[in-house]
Amino acid sequence: MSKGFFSGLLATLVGLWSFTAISETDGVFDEYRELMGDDNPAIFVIYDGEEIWFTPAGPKSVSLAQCDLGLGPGVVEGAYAQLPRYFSDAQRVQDIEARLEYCMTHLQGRSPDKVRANAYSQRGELGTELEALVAWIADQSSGLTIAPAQAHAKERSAYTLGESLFYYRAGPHDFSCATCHEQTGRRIRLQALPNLTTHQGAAAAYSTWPAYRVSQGIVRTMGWRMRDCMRQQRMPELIMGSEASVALQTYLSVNGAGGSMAAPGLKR
Amino acid sequence: MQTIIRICAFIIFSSALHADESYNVLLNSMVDKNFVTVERLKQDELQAFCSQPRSATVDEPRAAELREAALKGVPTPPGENYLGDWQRGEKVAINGRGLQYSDDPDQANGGNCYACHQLDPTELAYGTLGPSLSGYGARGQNPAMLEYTWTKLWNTHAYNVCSHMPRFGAAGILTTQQLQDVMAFLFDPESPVNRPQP
Amino acid sequence: MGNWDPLGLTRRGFIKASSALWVAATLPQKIWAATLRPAAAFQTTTLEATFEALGSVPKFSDAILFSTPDIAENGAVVPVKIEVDAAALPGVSKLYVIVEKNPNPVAAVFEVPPSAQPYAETRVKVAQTGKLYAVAEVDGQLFMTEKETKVTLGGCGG
Amino acid sequence: MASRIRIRAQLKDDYCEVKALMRHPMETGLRKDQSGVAIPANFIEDVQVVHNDAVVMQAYWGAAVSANPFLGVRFKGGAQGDVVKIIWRDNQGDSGSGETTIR
Repeated sequence: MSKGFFSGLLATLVGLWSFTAISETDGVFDEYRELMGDDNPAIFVIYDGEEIWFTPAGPKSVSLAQCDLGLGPGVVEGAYAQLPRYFSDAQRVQDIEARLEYCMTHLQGRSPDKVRANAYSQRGELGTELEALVAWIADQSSGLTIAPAQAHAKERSAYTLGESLFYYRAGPHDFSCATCHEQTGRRIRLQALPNLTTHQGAAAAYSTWPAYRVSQGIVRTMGWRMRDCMRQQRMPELIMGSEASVALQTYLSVNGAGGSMAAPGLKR
Repeated sequence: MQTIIRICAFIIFSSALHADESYNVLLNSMVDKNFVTVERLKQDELQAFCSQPRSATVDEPRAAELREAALKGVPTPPGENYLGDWQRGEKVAINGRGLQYSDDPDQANGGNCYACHQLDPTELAYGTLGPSLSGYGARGQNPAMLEYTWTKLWNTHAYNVCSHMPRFGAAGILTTQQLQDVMAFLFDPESPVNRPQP
Repeated sequence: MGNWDPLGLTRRGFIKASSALWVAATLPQKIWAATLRPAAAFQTTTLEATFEALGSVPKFSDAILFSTPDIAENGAVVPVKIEVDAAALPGVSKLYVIVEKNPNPVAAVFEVPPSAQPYAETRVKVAQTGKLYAVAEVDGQLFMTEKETKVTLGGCGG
Repeated sequence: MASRIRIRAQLKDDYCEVKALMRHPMETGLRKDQSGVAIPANFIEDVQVVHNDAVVMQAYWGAAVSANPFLGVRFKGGAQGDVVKIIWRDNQGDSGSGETTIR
């Protein structure tokens, strides 16, 4: 291509593609949401979750009732709002999924591979044990303040790592989380995109996961949301409870700290 | 002077370390799925350079190098023929499939233009991550405009080094033919992009 | 959006507070009325055939208020609400929800006994952008209101 | 399994408003699972809303009603404390029911 010839025009032309912000994004679906009302089928899943928590399972045939979610063995109320956090028994920072996997493998004696393989509903499935447990545990923090622990050095480094992963561009499309979630008032097609680098955006997003997805008819977890964002970024499959998944959730929960939990939410 | 060099070296070294750490964590946190492998986690120079917040200060000389390199890699379309078939281009613009592990690798990739841009003004479901391109053809259909737009689609970083738009040509997301068709969708007076606003 | 407690009971402990309102699915079975499911109407595949199965092409009536969103965020769940102005159109015995472009247009039929109001609300799947019809039956005569709902594509590739 | 229906009945000006959520996949029969096998049609066909042993709404549904279906109806003559019952039956012969009192 003959580079020099048009170079004088380039500066002007670059301006043509420059940005004119459009921010009428909210409101497009107001009517839809109003007609949808507040009825959230997640309630059925919450009940399942409570039942599963107290039901003996695994080779050791014990329930999860002694599982420590961070506030002491068996304390569920308020636990979700303080995750992810460092657990000294596991010697790492864990989100709810990593923690449940830990309890299922250590208390109940189950295989970690199987726990992970059956974590999220696949097409045609109507919910998994893990999804139900997370829905119930999150509901037990409803109305409470998002307050992830940041006292331990590993909790703070999980945040820093999460932040750098948030901006990590890779893959055929050069996408990162920031591609869609670093600006305020933007949308993709018609879906409003939260700015996850701000307190307001992160709190709004973090507080409403897990969520009942009306398009799928099931409750999805925040960990699943991380995996699905990676899929949409054209990345490989994110492992449930992995260091990257936990770090990204730490980044979001710390950015959203002070917000009020309202999960399970209701989403498209 | 030597101290300054050391500090610079340290900054460069530590940021490289930082990127390495992210890469290693991602490598340990992800698995291959269908046709998508962890190879994709490796960053090229441009991706590594652009993995920081918008607000971060840009190393301008390095940015200029990367822009130059991007521009050099942009080929002229066969026979300098920039414009294909706008109707096929419209389908490419609408189609959002391609390269996700849930997609069928045997199907042609889409451009997913509507995810970020307004094009046909009668289509309501358009995103706003990028500017509106409705009426793009009215900006003129001269050689400079054609070359500029072609370059933008092929490798946007030739102009805006850390733009969030994919490198549709350079990264092999769309074929040359698909890009020519998208060009026609943008420029053709008959294309709905250039229809008068309703 | 996140606050979805319909009874105003929750906060945490939704379960404790509301369990009294729950009943296990073990109640005495069925009080099925003498009516039959209009099976044929559920099997038609075009709008014309559907109206034929119902008996006639309904007349437009302003007495039927039909709420559906102009744009649906998701075709899998489109809220619909039918409310008939009983003063303007008395004696409604049936309500139909019809989705023009679905594989089988009839989505739901509501039989309205005299004790009920001519009112029904549900959520339906809408395969693609097109018209939705609310049909009311009065003494074998059909009346309708139509509304277009646009089903949009998702953001990240459909 | 925990209850598969959630009902609330509230007295308004001159009618009682009933809203219910049912737990049901409402499969159309057109979808395929992960391994490409068709998922059989499975949807609620009949729903009855019963007040004091009288049917106040009889609904017939097709597979186009959304998963975990929602039903809203209004009837006359209800009083606080009355029992409202909902019974459903699906195309595979499964059924469910639940009840609540009018508030």
